[in-house]
Amino acid sequence: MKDITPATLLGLVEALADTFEKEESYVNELDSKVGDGECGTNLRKAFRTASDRLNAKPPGDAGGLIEQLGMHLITSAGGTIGLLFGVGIHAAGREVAGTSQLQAADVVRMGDAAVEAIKIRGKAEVGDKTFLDALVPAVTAFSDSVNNGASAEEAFGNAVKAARKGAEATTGMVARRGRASYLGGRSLGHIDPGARALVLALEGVEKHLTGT
Amino acid sequence: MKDITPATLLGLVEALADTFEKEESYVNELDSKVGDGECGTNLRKAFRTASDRLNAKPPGDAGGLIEQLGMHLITSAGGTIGLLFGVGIHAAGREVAGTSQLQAADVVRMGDAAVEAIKIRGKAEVGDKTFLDALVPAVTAFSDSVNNGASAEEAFGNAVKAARKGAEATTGMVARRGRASYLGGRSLGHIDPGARALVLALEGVEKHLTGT
Amino acid sequence: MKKLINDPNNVVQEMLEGFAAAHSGHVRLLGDLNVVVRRDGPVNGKVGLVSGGGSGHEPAHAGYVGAGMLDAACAGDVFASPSVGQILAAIKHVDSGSGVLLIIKNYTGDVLNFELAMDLARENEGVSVDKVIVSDDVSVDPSARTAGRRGIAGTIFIHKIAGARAEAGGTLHDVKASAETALKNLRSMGMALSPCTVPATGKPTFTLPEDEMEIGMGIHGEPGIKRTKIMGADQVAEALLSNITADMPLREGDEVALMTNGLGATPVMELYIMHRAASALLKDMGVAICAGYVGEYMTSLEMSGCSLTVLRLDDGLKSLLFAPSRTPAFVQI
Amino acid sequence: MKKLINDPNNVVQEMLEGFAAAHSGHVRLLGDLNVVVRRDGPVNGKVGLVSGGGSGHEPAHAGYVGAGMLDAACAGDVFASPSVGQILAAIKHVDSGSGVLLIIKNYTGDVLNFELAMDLARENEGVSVDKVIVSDDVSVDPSARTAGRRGIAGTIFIHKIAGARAEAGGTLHDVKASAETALKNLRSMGMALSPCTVPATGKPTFTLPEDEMEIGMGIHGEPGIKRTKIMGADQVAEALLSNITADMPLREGDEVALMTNGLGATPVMELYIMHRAASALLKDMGVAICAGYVGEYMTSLEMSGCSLTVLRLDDGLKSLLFAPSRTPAFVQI
Ligand SMILES: Nc1ncnc2c1ncn2[C@@H]1O[C@H](COP(=O)(O)OP(=O)(O)O)[C@@H](O)[C@H]1O
Ligand SMILES: Nc1ncnc2c1ncn2[C@@H]1O[C@H](COP(=O)(O)OP(=O)(O)O)[C@@H](O)[C@H]1O
Ligand SMILES: [Mg+2]
Ligand SMILES: [Mg+2]
Ligand SMILES: [Mg+2]
Ligand SMILES: [Mg+2]
Repeated sequence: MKDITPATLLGLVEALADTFEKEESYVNELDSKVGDGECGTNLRKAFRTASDRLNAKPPGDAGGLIEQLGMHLITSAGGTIGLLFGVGIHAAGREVAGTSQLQAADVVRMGDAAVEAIKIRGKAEVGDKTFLDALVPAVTAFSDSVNNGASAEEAFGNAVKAARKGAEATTGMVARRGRASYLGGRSLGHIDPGARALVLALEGVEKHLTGT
Repeated sequence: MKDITPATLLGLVEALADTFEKEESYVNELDSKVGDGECGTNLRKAFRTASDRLNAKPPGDAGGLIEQLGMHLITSAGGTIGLLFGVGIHAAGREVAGTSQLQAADVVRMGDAAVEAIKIRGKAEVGDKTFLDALVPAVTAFSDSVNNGASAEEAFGNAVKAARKGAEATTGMVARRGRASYLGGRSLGHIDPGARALVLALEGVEKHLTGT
Repeated sequence: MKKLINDPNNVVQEMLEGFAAAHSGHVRLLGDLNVVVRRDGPVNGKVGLVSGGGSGHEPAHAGYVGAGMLDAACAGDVFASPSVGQILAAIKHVDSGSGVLLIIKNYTGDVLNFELAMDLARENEGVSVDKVIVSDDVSVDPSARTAGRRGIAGTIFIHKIAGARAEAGGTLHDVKASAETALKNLRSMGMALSPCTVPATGKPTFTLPEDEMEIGMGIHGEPGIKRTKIMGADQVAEALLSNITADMPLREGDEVALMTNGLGATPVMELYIMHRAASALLKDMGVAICAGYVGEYMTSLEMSGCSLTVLRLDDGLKSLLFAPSRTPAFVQI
Repeated sequence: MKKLINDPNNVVQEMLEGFAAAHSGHVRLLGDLNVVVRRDGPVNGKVGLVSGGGSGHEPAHAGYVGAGMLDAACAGDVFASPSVGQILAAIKHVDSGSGVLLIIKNYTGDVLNFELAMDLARENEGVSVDKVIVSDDVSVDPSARTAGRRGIAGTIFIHKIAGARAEAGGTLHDVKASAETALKNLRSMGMALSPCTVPATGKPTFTLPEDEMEIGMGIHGEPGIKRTKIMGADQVAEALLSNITADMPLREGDEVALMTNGLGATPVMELYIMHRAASALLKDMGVAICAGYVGEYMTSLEMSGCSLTVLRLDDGLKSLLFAPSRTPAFVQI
């Protein structure tokens, strides 16, 4: 795994903006099944704006940069998904504020902080058919892997796998939060777009930080 | 030809209302080619209302009844065609006010009076593609026939034929009055709905008064 | 035909009942005549203003009945002129001795019915009645080859100008003179993206291919001056305004009121985008926009499209335009 | 997709520019933030009122900025909540020291963005901010199984009630209390005949067969409670009102305000026919309608359909509802 330096992170954010540009219509398509069909657009705009703002005035430490990225997403995204990704990223960054060399243990704490912040803001729980259903298993898989002595790279690989599985599982859930909840039982059979988008983001992170 | 008594006339007006009920959608269809597609509806409503009002309080003499019919059409029709038919009928009736036994010579004067009144109100001339292009030849044919010694019945038959020919000829005209005039040259090739409606009315009169 | 109606034959009457229920503070119905009058009318000593026309153009004209605008609005069937009987009743009702001005949109049926009612009111009732005819639609050739230019959304400015003059105590002659000054300075032009359907017939008034629009379309779907591929809002505004200013040249320093009117189904958002474009074009010409009006003032059922109206102002017109009014569809303080 | 627009990505900004041009007497834009504020604001000593939401609901919310209603409206992308940054800027702008109330429609995105802005304004700017969340749409199950009832056209009544209380000098606590009293007495329900198309996607938000309507449809095309064959206006009114009164029983002698709101493409004529039907049903129950509002207050681009809103009134709410207001889309004398 690469060192998580501010420069790496800046590149990562740009890569994520590119990912959501490429996947915009795919994620929109998923959102149109259970929501209003613009989840992909929301993410593309959110990450592009955040990337531009970060590059304009990048903080010097990794923690601060992550926190700042979260705040840019929070303040500029609008909509739901960009803001909630921002809330998680902001909390994660704050958890490691001042740290410039992130260790696997830091990342475990970051994941936990993100999940907690997202739950507080969005009032969703696991099982409500949101991106938490991909994020929570990913965070758990990462920390379990680390606790079992895996390398950061292996652990992250397991996290991505867990996120994929969690996202797939949302297909069998009835939405209880967000726009999809108005559908009631009719949300069954469709994957949650936010969960799928989180998988895309984690895959982007994995690719960028490990080169796979 | 039947005697033109008030009773005959009341029956005639009802018969015309029936005619326009039967022909409503046909005339609407013609109007939809060059106008707003409700000329038939206008006529059906106008004659039905006028017939009801006349029956409620019928004047005692033929002239007065015709004048009254005209006034009912004028005041209650709305739109263009019902009002202008009313203007003509009203002027025709006024021409023979007080007369209870109409002669062929009376009918000649009635026709002239109607044409004049309609031209004054509507500011249209022969050739403008309106029902005047059927009415004017009809009035001329009637008076020519009478002058040539024809019976009232024959003369009216000739009038109807002339009206038919005149109406057909509107197909080759460019409208210069009424809604159709906005079409400019695109009104060419379509018969004028008002002219066709006048033919239907005259045919109704012929059938009712001569039994053919 | 997807419509929120009951019996297609009752739409006008039911609409007016709903209107009277909603605006009972301002207006009431005159019997069952489909005539809407000011609740507090006839106003003693004031010149009475009567307008009306076919229905389907709501809020025109009933929405402009009230203090500072009309005294009565006569509603015909959908897209058909009201009858002489309705107009005559309105004239008789609103006359308080100072005379009555009729504001007529220039369509053959409307002109015939209003003029006949005027003549009957003069002859049989001794009411002093006059008229103005609104023909603001520059998309019609005004020569003798047509029935003349149509009256469209600019009519609302005539209601406002004449209404303010009447409210201020103007005589019939004064009120007509103000209306005529406004008419000379009034031009409009519309366009359509898609047609409307008259409830009673159930058929669209015209058809337009999915990728075309019609420039100059009338408010009953009368033909315009050209069909084109769909253009951007800026280009549409340019097409409409250039026809308006070709007919009424505007000079740097001129002051105008600008109305962007929706035809029924056009999103409010799009009206503002059109208004932006038209405003920018006028500003580029050095023309000052003293008042902007954006919304549905003169509709065509659910037609989609819009019209632009320019009223060139002098000081007199300006003070009449800005005078207060209090009607269901036009409240100004 | 037939639309009067230029670049689909610029619709919100261009719309707001047109809006500011048309209503420059009332409002202005806050930089390039897509935030509309009172021209004469911030008003010294007055509690500031901030609302907003996705665009495409025009005239909501910018049309309600002005004396007696809102101080600022934040416009998000079409059907997407405005951002925290926009809301925060609006809060900071309108605060004159007496605090700020946020009026939020209950959608996940809107609530998240407004609440986050509220927290940041409190923590970082020391502004005293509070909020009310409007959830008037009775077609949503309000249990924990959903994101809760949606905020729809009833929101305009909250703007009016809170705005009047603020204008009258109420404290932040007073203004919130009045808004909450109104919220308790507020219910709405909508229906759709045909969908709208978000400019950026170019696709209809839903599809409905030519002979069907959806009862309970939300203002972004969210699913309602049932699809049925097209019904007459009287039956539609009955379907909507019966759901409203099932949730908020009305008694003989109750007084209400009734709003019949068009979703964008519904002819004004049809709105009045619906209003007639709803008025008649309320009168049959012995309920007095003190105020009727008919028109486009909270649209969904060119969706066709309508919503009914009932606000049950007590004397306090009545005087706040009837207080004067002067905004682009809501003028009352
Ligand atoms: N309360 C919530 N908590 C966490 N995630 C949520 C919540 N509500 C919605 N989401 C996520 O947001 C995604 C939709 O994002 P977006 O399209 O921006 O929302 P919207 O368009 O409804 O505002 C959903 O797929 C879901 O994963
Ligand atoms: N100025 C006119 N003078 C005489 N007849 C006219 C005139 N204008 C129109 N018409 C007749 O009226 C007919 C249309 O009637 P109608 O459908 O009631 O008119 P509209 O719907 O345009 O008001 C035309 O076919 C024509 O015969
Ligand atoms: Mg979405
Ligand atoms: Mg016609
Ligand atoms: Mg007609
Ligand atoms: Mg959204």
